[in-house]
Amino acid sequence: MNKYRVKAFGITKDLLGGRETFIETQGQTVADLRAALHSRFPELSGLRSLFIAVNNDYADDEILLKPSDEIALIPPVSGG
Amino acid sequence: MNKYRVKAFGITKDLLGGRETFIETQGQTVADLRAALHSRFPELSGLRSLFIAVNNDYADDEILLKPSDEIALIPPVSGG
Amino acid sequence: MIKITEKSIDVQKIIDTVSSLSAGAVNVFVGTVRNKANGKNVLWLEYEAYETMAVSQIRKIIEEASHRWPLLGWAVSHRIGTLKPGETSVVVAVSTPHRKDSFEACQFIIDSVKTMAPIWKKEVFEDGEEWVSARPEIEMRA
Amino acid sequence: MIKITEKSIDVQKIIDTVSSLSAGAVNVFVGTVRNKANGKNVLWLEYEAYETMAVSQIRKIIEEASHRWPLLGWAVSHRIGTLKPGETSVVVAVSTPHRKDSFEACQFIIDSVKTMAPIWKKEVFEDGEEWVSARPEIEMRA
Repeated sequence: MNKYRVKAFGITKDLLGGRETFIETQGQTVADLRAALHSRFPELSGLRSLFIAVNNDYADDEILLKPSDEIALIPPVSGG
Repeated sequence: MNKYRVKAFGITKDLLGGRETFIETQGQTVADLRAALHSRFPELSGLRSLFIAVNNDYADDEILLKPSDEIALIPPVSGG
Repeated sequence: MIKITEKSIDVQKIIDTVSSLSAGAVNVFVGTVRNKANGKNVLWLEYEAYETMAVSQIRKIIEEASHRWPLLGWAVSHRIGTLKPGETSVVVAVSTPHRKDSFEACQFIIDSVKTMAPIWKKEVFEDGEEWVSARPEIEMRA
Repeated sequence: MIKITEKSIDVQKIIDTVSSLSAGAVNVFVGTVRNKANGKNVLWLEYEAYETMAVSQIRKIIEEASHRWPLLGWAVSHRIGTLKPGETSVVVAVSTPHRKDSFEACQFIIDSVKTMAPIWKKEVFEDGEEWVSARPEIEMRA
């Protein structure tokens, strides 16, 4: 199992119940992490969109995660 | 003869030699005034454009002038 | 200058920052908190940012804008924390030699900041609160 | 607010004037004096206005803009007299509910002011002076 520390902002902070959560997955891609997140927090599927950021950049699903990566959930942004 | 008081701004103030000049014409239209101005101040034809304003608005050539009108020369504007 | 700040934004200071002797034009966009949303009274907003990523995304946006327009100066300042109606939430300012570029570049930057920068706002009403645009239903209600 | 003034323009004050609790967006255009014109150093500019007509033309421009965009607030302030490079010659500010309108309306107003308002500037160089755009040759030299 791989264990990743995930930061949560905006509505995801409410849905995950905190600013940071540890997520365990079999796989090592962003897609694997996304699947694990959705199975543990089904309410995430109610969002209009959900991006995953790795090291301060939007990450595609096939990106491989390292334990040292800074990972964050990016629900629909609404700055301005 | 009709006599009109004409205000001059920008480069026309320099060409007419002052902020105000009296112009005499036989006719009473803006076109008549324009002709009289050009014959007395031939350098006006060197301008990129020259509008005549009557009572604070751009005036077409066929407009009839009254002695009480506020008349002004509007060389190419360059505000901003 | 890119700034994510809890303090109120001084627009004059930002204009001074971007102004330049060779720039004829400065365009400034100021976003302010409205007192209504979906017809309801807004008591206040709560802004939150993923700060390091917001700064890095805004830096990329500025880089892109610099390729497209001859920017002589630029600044993006975004407020976070609790904001009341009327307060300034974001200021974007750019200076360019000519005015058309200043409008285009400033609009590109604020449009991009609003779609790319990880910043969120929650509207607080008398009868509840809501993360803006988070859920599809909110779109339909608007 | 329309103002033709010999005093320096306070941008923050203008923004405060146009801001409104129902406006989410303020766009501000600031025109400043450049230190070069046609490759020559500008010592200073002299601005002159036909004030009554300038105010009435700008009022018409604002009226037209109000028909096209939902303006909640607006201000046009134009400086006259002697201005040094770096100084602000004109400020246009508008507020609207949404940002796209604020950019469009502000650009329409400054573009129209520049073509319609009877205001003139003379550039003063080390070796002479010139009413800007007055003669055709100046166009070709630019």
